[in-house]
Amino acid sequence: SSAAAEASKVRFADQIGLLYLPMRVAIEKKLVEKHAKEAGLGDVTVEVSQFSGGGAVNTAILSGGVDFAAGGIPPLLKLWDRTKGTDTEVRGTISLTHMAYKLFTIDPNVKTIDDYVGIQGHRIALPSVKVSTQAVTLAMAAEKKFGQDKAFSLDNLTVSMPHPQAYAAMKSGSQPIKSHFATLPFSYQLVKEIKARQVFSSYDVAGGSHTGVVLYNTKKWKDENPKLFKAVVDAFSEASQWIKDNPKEAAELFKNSEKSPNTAEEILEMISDRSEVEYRTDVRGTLIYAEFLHRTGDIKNMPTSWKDYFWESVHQFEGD
Amino acid sequence: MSIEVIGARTPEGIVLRPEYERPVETKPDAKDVTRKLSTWEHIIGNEMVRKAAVVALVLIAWQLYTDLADVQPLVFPSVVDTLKALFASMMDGELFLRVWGSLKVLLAGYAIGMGLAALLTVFAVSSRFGSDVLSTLTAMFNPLPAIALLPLSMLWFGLGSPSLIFVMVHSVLWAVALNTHSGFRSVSETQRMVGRNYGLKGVRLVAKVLIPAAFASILTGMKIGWAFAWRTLIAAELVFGANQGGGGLGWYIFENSQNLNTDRVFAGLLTVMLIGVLVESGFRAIEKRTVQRWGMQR
Amino acid sequence: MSIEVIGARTPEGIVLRPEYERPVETKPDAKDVTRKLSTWEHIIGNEMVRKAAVVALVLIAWQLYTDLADVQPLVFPSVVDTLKALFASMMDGELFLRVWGSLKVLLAGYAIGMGLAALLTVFAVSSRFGSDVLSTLTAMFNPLPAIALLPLSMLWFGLGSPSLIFVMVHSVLWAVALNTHSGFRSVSETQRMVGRNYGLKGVRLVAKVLIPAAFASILTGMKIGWAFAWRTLIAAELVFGANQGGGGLGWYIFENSQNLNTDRVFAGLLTVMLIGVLVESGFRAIEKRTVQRWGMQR
Amino acid sequence: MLDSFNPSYNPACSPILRVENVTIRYQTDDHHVTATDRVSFDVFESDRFVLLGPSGCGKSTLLKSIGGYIPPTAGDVRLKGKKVTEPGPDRVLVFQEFDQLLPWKTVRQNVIFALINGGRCKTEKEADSIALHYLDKVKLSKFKDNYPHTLSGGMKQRVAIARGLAMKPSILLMDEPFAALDALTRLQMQDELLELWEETKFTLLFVTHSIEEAIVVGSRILVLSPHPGQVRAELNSHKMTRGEAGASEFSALHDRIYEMLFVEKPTARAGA
Amino acid sequence: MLDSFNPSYNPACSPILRVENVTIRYQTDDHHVTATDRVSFDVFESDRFVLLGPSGCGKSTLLKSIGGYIPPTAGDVRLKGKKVTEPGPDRVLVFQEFDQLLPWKTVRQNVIFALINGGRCKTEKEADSIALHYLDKVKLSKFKDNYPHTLSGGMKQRVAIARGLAMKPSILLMDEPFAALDALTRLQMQDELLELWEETKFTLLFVTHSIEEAIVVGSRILVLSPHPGQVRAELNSHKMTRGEAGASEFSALHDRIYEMLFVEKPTARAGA
Ligand SMILES: Nc1ncnc2c1ncn2[C@@H]1O[C@H](COP(=O)(O)OP(=O)(O)OP(=O)(O)O)[C@@H](O)[C@H]1O
Ligand SMILES: Nc1ncnc2c1ncn2[C@@H]1O[C@H](COP(=O)(O)OP(=O)(O)OP(=O)(O)O)[C@@H](O)[C@H]1O
Ligand SMILES: [Mg+2]
Ligand SMILES: [Mg+2]
Repeated sequence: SSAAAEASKVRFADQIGLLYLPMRVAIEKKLVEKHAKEAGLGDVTVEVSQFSGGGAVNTAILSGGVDFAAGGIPPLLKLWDRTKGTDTEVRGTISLTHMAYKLFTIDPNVKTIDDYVGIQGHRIALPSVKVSTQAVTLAMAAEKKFGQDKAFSLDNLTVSMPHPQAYAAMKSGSQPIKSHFATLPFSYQLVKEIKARQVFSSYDVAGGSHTGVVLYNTKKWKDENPKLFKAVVDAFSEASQWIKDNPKEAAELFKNSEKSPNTAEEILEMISDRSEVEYRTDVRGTLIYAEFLHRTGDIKNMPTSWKDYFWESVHQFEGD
Repeated sequence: MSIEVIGARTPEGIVLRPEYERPVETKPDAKDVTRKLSTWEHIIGNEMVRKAAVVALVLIAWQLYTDLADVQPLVFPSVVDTLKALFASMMDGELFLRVWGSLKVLLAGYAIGMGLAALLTVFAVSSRFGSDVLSTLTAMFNPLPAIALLPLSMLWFGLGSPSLIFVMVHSVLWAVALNTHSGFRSVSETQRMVGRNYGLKGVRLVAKVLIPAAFASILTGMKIGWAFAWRTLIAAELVFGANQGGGGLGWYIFENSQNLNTDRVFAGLLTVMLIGVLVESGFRAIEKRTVQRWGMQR
Repeated sequence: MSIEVIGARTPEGIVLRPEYERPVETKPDAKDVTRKLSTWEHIIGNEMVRKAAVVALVLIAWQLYTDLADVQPLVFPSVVDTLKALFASMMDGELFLRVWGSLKVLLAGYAIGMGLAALLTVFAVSSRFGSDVLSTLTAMFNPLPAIALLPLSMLWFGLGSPSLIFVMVHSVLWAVALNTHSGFRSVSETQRMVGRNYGLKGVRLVAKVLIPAAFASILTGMKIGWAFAWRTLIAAELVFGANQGGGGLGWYIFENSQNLNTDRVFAGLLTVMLIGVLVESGFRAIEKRTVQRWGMQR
Repeated sequence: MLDSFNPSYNPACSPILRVENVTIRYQTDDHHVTATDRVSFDVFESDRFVLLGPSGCGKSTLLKSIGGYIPPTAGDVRLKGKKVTEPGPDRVLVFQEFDQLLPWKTVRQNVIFALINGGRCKTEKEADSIALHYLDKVKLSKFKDNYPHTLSGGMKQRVAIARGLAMKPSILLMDEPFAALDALTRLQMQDELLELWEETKFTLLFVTHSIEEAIVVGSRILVLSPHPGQVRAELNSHKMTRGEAGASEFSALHDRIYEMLFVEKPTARAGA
Repeated sequence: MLDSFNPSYNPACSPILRVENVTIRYQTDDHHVTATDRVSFDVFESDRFVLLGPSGCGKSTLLKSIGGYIPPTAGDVRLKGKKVTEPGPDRVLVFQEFDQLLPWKTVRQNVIFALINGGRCKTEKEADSIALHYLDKVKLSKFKDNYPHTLSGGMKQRVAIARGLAMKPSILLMDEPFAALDALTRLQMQDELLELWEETKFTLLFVTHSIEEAIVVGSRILVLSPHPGQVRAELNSHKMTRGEAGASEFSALHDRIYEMLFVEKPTARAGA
């Protein structure tokens, strides 16, 4: 009877790109359906909506348009901060991806972050200035390097630009875009196609690999669908494990599910590069983002541990 | 009549000439007076050729620009590349699917928007307060970007087409209502009086007198509404993305831009432009049969 | 005249009445015939009150909705919360800065768009081909979303305001041009002939006859253009983000929406709406002084 | 039906239309213009009542007020005892303006439009045959499928006349309908009008600026003074026909009106 | 200046305006309508040339063609020997339509607009005083600051007349300018026109549908046949004035024209 009380449908918000590979795997291999069935929930349907960016995803989850969404750490922290204590409180469901945000440049004069100080005719492209995870990462790097009052000193070099457009601008070289804060597949392309050099990576700032993409959902949904919730968690853990075990098949699955310009071999190469991406369910290196956002006033609640903004059900996974 | 010197001027300065009178010549019969136009004259009125020339000119200018300025094809592909991508996308049937996906939603949004605009303007012409309501609501809501409405739209209509239709109605409604209302207000007072003389009031007056009399303005509103429906749909699809593997032309454009298929992005945009030209021909045909035929517009 | 029975009907059926003649009474002097309106009559013509009522109604409906439907404030805050955020943002001066940042760009884009629309329509009225060029270009480019133009805009105009202005010109230009052109084509043939009779041609004919004669349509185009300039600016600022710490209202809305300060997002939107109402009053004042005064619109 | 609301109205001996002390002022953005000043007159059933007065004296304004378009600033317009508040097909107006035809309808459709919407005809077919009949009367059968913008000024007015006549209203209000017509067409139209009147004895309210026309067409003539229009006189002319145009009675009346209108007598100024 | 291009034009003995075999057809969406059929006439300097013909015979069309608005389908319109190809302030037109005033200009501004743009006045001030002068002549000084939509039909036409007269063009083309005027105003306007003509002896081309007016105003009358307009006759009337309206010569001419226009003679049908 408890099965009848739970939802018969799970709705996911998906986005384009390699970072969301676990979700793609869970969906294509029908892992959620499988685990729901195993949990005795009968046939559940999975509905996937594709979104172009984080803003729409947040709206979708808050307005109840989707049940699970995947996104970066700063958006999760903000959602958690604003909804804390309410019945739509949002917390992380499970970590999907560890990934690096890397700053690349084609400017021969730029070797380290110090070289940006006072630079002319040189702009850093990132998805959106000030509010994107890349912008936060840059500020954290600047803070670490130049001190707390200089955290945003590089902001005036940044411009908002979608990844593909920034990549095209770097490639053409005719625009002032000389640096690009990229993730896969653009970081791979930047190195391979135009020999851009890495200035630093978010792993340098965090002091090791950190969680980049997490799945999150609301308290309400979790409380109403406890078994289904567990089935989703299990499905995504299995997806992570499967990618780890079958990287080649995972690359092919991705290639078939999206019109990627890269071959399956290239994709395999990308997801095998541990300095770029790892599909892991442990939560690492997220608290420094929380500390930074709290310091700058973007979130009001300071979590004491990552467990504050992840559901108890994933606390069994490692984290720090 | 007294005899005077023909050709000379009278004291008042008028040149004198003889009078004459003549019979009316062979009365041209009805057929001659109202002769049918020749086929050639019919053809010359056709403007398809001239419009095709404009489209061709735009394409040539584009090709020349990309050739000469040597821009990065990733930023701005040439016409040739774009056309190739267009054919490829047409061949594998994807483009048609996408266009159809968008058109369905578009037509629904457009139709509903027009309907609401009609309601609102009928309300607006019926009283001074109605007119104030229309102008104030338009002033308030028209400047709001669709993106700002998306959250509400998702809240009320969920993630599917209804949400898209909602934001599209928003972009069609105000433009059409503004033009229609302004057209109504410009209708000649005499024609309005004629309509009322024959017992027309309210909705019937609007339907039988105001709408045809303001048809030129309404058509303009419809053209603008159509264009803005496209704009909004594409922009909204970019944000909303696709549902269950569906998705229209906007998503096609976004997906391809993410995957660095700039030629396909431009193929998508070119499709929008060509559909625009097609629809414009439709509007033009309506114009010719209505306002132009009625002598209300050149 | 023969004597007949007064009040009876003549054989043809006409009721007979006596004739009478009377002097014209005290000729009302000029002052009486053309008496000034009283202050009260002037005030009653003022519609500010009615419009304020419409705005108030909208706000009340909004508040009631959020109260009764109990929506998540993070998705749709109440009026009260929104107004609080509005005051807060006004107090710390940020909102004014943002509005000013947007307005600067907006006015530039609007002005340039209007200018280009003027050029294009002058070209369009001067020949049949010109008219085809305008309608075809409009049909092609008007449906393109600003977002699709941004990459090209950045390529051509760099990363600053000029790029923003470019996409705004795009959204103003076509709407204004369409309305203006349609207005020009609807100008009474007689008035056009009168203008040409007094030696006006080309640009002078446009400026001195066509523009005033089509002013109602032009105003409508300007209203729509204005609204769409806002829409585009806000949408484009979302993409462009803030430049050099500046950034306008669009950025204010985007930043706050990314940071989930929904009340501030709505405060931003409310600001746009209120500016819309203000500008509409401006347009209305122009309308009253022009088309309405001239009897060309009710 | 209407009478039940107005027990004072008795169709046998009351005027069908009563204009009582009507003053009409136009309000422009900063001042008033008085168009008619305390005008009173009664029109009885079957009258051919003519409003005659100089340009700008408020004839069109009065007609529009009777038509129900302009509420009088002071005074009353009563039709069959009931105050006129809105237009209706019982009082068909032929306007002075050339743009009174609906440009999106052909000549024939313009007449049909009136017949159907004005409630005179139920079916399109019936309306069509009536329309053709009246278009023939105004000599425009050949142009029946033309759109109004392809007609000359006089032709447009003739269509409007055909439309008005076709409606057979209980009161027909005509505002200088023949002004744009040449001498012969004008005579023909006058004759048509009088012939139709003979047939159905409808009530006609006719504005003209031609004294001859007033005498020929009218049975009673209201003479208005120049701007702002006041009543100068009401005269009978039911016995004059065009045949007598040369006759002494006819020309006596003509001269009397002419003098009244255009030669300002000391009495007229006495009040000033 | 123009003469240099046309050695054949000699102002002393050549007509200022020569209309030669002009046929004008209107093209509507699916057929042609012939408005005038092989019309020829010459207008000499200082002529008061009247076009007279029934409604729809193409008078307005001819005038617009001379004005440079409608190119003839066949034949030529030559002004001072030069083919007319476009409108210009040397030929000022007073149209038949009531909407010929620019609605966004007051009565006074409408006249000033013509004076300044037509090149008759350089300064606003000069134009203003001329405008007031002519508005006074048409008895509209009181309404000089009114917008056209607040005028009666006849008042609008009077403003147009004032505007045309004020321009003092070398040729004035008037299309039924007095049709909307009452008897007295009409006489006054005719007198004003003739007086002005006495002063400057401009060339006048005048369309009317009134035979009396044609005889009084015109020095030469072109009589046109019904639709499509052909020339029936050209007659002299330079010696008739209104004073003689009753005289036998005047009425003989009147009757002759009347007959010509409206009583179809066998000869007229001979060609058919
Ligand atoms: N819409 C209006 N607004 C203001 N004043 C007006 C308006 N219409 C007419 N008038 C004024 O009212 C007066 C009477 O106008 P009306 O049109 O009734 O005259 P009329 O007797 O029909 O003249 P005509 O014989 O020239 O047509 C005129 O002085 C005119 O200026
Ligand atoms: N724009 C047009 N398109 C088609 N036919 C037209 C157009 N204008 C006029 N006609 C036709 O040309 C003929 C002559 O018209 P025109 O206006 O010249 O007559 P008119 O002599 O001025 O008559 P009126 O005395 O009634 O003003 C008419 O048969 C009319 O139907
Ligand atoms: Mg009148
Ligand atoms: Mg004419």
